[in-house]
Amino acid sequence: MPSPIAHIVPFKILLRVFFALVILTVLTVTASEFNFGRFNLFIALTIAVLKASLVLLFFMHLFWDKPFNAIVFIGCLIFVALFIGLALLDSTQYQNSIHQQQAPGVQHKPLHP
Amino acid sequence: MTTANYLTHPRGIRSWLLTLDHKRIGIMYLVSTLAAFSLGGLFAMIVRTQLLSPNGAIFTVAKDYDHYNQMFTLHGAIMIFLVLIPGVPGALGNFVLPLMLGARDVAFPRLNLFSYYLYVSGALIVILSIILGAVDTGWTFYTPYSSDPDIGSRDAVSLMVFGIFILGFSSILTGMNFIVTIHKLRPSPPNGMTWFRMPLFLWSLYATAVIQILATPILGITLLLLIMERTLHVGIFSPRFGGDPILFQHFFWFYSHPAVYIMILPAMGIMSEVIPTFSRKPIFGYHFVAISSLAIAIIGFLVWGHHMFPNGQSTLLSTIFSFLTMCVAIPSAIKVWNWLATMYKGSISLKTPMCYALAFLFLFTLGGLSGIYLGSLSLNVHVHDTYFVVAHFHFVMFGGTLMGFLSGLHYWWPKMTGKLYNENPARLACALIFLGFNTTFLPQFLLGSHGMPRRSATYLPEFAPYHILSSLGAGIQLLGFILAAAVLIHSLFRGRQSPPNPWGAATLEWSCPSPPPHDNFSTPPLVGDPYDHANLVWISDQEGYRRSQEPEARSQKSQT
Amino acid sequence: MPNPLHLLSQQSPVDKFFLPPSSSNLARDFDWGWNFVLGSTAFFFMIVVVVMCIFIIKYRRRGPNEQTPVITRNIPLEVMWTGIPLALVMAIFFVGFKGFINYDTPQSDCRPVQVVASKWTFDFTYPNGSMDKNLYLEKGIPTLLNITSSDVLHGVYIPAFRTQRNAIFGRTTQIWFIPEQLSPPFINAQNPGGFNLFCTQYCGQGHSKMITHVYVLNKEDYDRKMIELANPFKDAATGKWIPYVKVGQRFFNQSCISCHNVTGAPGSIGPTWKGLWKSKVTFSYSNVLGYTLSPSDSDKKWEAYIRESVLDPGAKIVAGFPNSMPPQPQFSGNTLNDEKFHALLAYIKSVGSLPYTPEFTPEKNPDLFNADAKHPYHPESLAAKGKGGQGEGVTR
Amino acid sequence: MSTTQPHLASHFNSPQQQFDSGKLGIWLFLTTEILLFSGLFCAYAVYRSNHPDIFAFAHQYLNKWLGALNTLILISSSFTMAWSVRAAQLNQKNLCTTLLAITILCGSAFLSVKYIEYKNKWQEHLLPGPRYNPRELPPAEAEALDDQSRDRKGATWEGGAASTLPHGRSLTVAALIPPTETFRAPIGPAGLNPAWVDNDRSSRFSMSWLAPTPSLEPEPNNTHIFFGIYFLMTGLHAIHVLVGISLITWLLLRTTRGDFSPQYFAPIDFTALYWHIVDLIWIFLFPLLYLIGNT
Repeated sequence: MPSPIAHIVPFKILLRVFFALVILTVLTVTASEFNFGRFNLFIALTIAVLKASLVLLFFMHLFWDKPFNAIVFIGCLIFVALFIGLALLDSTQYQNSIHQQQAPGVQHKPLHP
Repeated sequence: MTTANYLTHPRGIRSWLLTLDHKRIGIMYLVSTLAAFSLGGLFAMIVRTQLLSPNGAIFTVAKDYDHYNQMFTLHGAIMIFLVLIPGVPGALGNFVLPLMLGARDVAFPRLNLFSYYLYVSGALIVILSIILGAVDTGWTFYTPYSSDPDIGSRDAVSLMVFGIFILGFSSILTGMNFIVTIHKLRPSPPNGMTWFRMPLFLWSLYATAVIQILATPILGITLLLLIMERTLHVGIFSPRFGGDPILFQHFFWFYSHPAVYIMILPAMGIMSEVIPTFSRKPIFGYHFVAISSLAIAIIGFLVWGHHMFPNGQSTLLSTIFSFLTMCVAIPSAIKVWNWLATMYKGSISLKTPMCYALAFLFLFTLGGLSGIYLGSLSLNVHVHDTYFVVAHFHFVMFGGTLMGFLSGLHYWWPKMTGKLYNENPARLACALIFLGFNTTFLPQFLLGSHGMPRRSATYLPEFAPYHILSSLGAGIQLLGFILAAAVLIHSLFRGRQSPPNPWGAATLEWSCPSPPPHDNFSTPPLVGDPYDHANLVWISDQEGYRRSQEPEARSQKSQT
Repeated sequence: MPNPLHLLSQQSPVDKFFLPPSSSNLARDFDWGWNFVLGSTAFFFMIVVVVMCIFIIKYRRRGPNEQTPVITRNIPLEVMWTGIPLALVMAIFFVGFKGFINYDTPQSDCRPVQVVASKWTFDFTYPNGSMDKNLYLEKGIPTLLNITSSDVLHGVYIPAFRTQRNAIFGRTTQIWFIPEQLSPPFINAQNPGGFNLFCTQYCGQGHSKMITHVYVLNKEDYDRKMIELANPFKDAATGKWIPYVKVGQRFFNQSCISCHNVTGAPGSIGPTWKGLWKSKVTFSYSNVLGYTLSPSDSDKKWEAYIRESVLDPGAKIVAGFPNSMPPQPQFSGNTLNDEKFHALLAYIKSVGSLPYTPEFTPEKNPDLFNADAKHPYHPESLAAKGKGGQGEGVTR
Repeated sequence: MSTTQPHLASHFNSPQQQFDSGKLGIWLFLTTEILLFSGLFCAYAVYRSNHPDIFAFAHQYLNKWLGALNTLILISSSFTMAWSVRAAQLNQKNLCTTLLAITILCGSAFLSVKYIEYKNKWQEHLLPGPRYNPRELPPAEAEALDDQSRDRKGATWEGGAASTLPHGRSLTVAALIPPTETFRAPIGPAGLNPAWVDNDRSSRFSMSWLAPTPSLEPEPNNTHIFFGIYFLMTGLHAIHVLVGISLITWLLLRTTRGDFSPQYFAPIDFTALYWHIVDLIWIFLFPLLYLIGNT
């Protein structure tokens, strides 16, 4: 068998990562039952980031791959964060000058006013 | 007797339309972008003739101002999306990149052909949308004018936006192709080409590809959301359905400012090739020029807010973007200084590519410096959305990218077609274009600072003299372009046969025969220092240069 | 004590060449910043051009094989031409930032004027509630413009004050300034005087015609103008009452002229008013099914049609014209506005060459013409008298 | 094609260089996919941070359990896909084909669950823009449709109702778009909450134990924005799942034809990477849209 072109992921790792993902999903759903106030979003996002990094590192074998592929992906995340961050920062800054009204194009009887 | 080269080797239309050869795809891109350029130029001439008189020379009645609005919108959209963005990377980049790398082809030839056909289908959809009711929203498609058919534009906006959506994919795939080619197909040791022995045109194409990969998807999602907004009133961008038009401007400019760096970086790369060759001197500060290409690409993503200072952006963000805009001016300044230093103590021959390069230096410096007015906050408030902005971006896009494109076209024309054009009429054309350009756009700086808003079909009588001068300049430019085209076409039929290396350049593409064979290099070329002109000897009977002694295979005499 | 640096920015010949007259507090700081940036950029541009020309002439190629020295790197030179431009642009950033903070933070004691930009006209509402298409300011009094739009994006740009802001639907943006120079006076329709106020954000067909005028008046003229705006029927200077047709014509010249015309020439955005009264009109759309209007219809029906077309233009659209007229709220709401509508109606009738005699004239019943009196035929007064009905319109 | 190594393109020197180039190419493509979705995440972030009440109110119409089921489906399909890449590398052809088939099944299951949710949203008129018109919750208060359906039914002219400006000056803008189809009288509750369903409505599919608890606090302005973002995000994601399924069926055909070998398995590996990114985006979509709960 000539030397493999790419690394072959051992089956045990695949299985363990799958179970980890299932457990994390169950965890995040139960976590959303309780009311932690502002932390709900924080918990949900950290669990999602954990699951995402599991999928990235093992299912997409970034762990054993050439490091440049990982640099490409992280660079992309940096620019996503830059875009969302600055657009969000600006929109929160000028919210007070927006007339908080029901959009004139969408009129319907508001539920139990 | 022409040996089997890429132009003649496989005969017939099918061999051209289904070719995987990067050189043929480059030629097809060249023809399509020049056709789109003439269409865009036609709209420009209509705009300039309309502005000859204060109440409009063509559309004099209020009902017809719509047609003027369509003209400047189509001029903007076609020039930017069909000519400037795919132009240099598509036409010259595709042709020259593998040759400069010493590779046989780009990494994914089929993907290269597919992105060309994406470009053609996108262009056809854009032209179809012109026929079905040309768009009159401006090339920026600001909502709610573009997203509410009842209070805004009733024309085929969705179709035009879908066409540009497809063009975006062509741009992404070209960028991906270039990045993978530069990373994986460089000649490996023993006569390897390390990153800092690569010609600077490849550095700038690499930086452009990075921007294309990271910015164009945002244009994709913005246009998709605009179509959704226009058809289903989803309510993200249109304020009458609860949306926020400033959010659209953030989405749009996050792509469109890096897009202006997609346009200028390849032209800067061509300058870094042309100026050393025609000064017979290695480029000054190679590392600084190479790194500043990447610096422009990265910082280019941080400055998009300077398009929105008085548009309702918050004070905090305007300050942040103004500060970052000032930082993005520095790498361009470094490049200009380094090109000037390259010419110091050189042996400068004013062949046509060098004439266009010097025109580029003059116009791009003026354009860049006028950008500083627009970058500083309180000055921007007075000249925002006036003709000052129109003059600024024409100086940088036309004076920068187009002058670079023409310089590159004349520089690689002998390599592409194997024919030499005659110099004097070509230089006259360059002078005409340069003179016409200055007469057109210098008065517009004054129009803008005196407060004339852009995109208006009519104007107050006090602005009339500037506009007449400007329209006159447009006529001179038209003559210049016709003459330049005539010279190049004439050389196709009756030009002299070109030697492999007519200009005495040291990069790899000049070591293969002039119209290169199908597989570029019969034997893998020896990679030397890309700017070492010393051992190139002029052979008068061939009218070309030849290496006096081969570069040592992979000597450590790297860039001192 | 004026900032000494501002002495630089008296309108020197260079300023006159580059900039419009500077007549607000913002303009003074702006001019100083503009001259500073103009000087520094021109200096650097000269360096590049002169150096380039010297090199071209001095080092022109003598022969094809001419050898040149191998100079490829000089770190101190690179640092120098990175540092100096960086310092310069940072200084320019600070100049811009200082002016922007002043532009962006209004003074507390500003006189608010509400600006509503709609497709192709501006409506300025003054503190005394009256509304006009031109902006009247008092010299030396800080004024705050609260800008909003009623449809697409517009821009409010006054070059003479060096200030600009976009108008966005559903949002109020602000600009403020202190006018410091009297504006050229109004002469006639051809040269209206005043400073120009442009719309800079592209807003469709009439974008290039969306220009109005800013008049900076001294205290007496300003107060007289405010009274006149409050009651357009009385000539503030002579105190005499102005005939209806003249008042109607002034309303037409202010805003309706940007889309309609009275000469009957083709090609205007809206239908022409020449011979409109009691003419043959066909509709491409009407909110009442089967609605027709013919010359034989009664005055009452015609007036109801014109009143509805002014207050809610989208209700009935004349064939061949777009539905792009914004509503004109200044012709409804109280007696004075109703009477303004009748003045406009009188002008429309007079354009149709029909003699017109108003039922209520300011001389006969002056109390009717102060801003808050209720019109006898106004729906509320009719309802109060128990007549009810949708205010079928007023027999004239 | 050089005869010595099958599937080696002419301009590459070795299969390793070809595979590495392909891998870098697919990673760059995945970057563009992430950036494409980042536009939608940015819209989500902007509207949630500025109008948190809309998201708190509108999450009642989303069924958390169906979302969780979908997440599990996609995770398992991601697992079988990764496993099929391993099988291809070890030349286990039958295992690879079965795993690809399972992945396609999971993808289709995901799409059918999405279909159920969309059908319910369509019936309840929880749609983006002017078609958004949810019904009164408790049946007792459901009153007859007021004279909302103007006589301009089907009119193409559109405008907006009075928008109050800060200075109290009301500016009448032409009337609103009437929704294209008229409504039947609002009876029965919104959302999947059969507890209030009166018996004559024939809802063939009722999961009473799955329903979220409806919120009764007053509806904030512009709740249709939530459904605009919801349909855009899940719609674009569903399109990507559809593309993924068709790619994997194409792979299935090629594996049955025996194209792949340990030396040449790039198409499976790259399609697997694409499928993982689609799963990755859903991993972020699920908590952001379904688990808003009580922030």
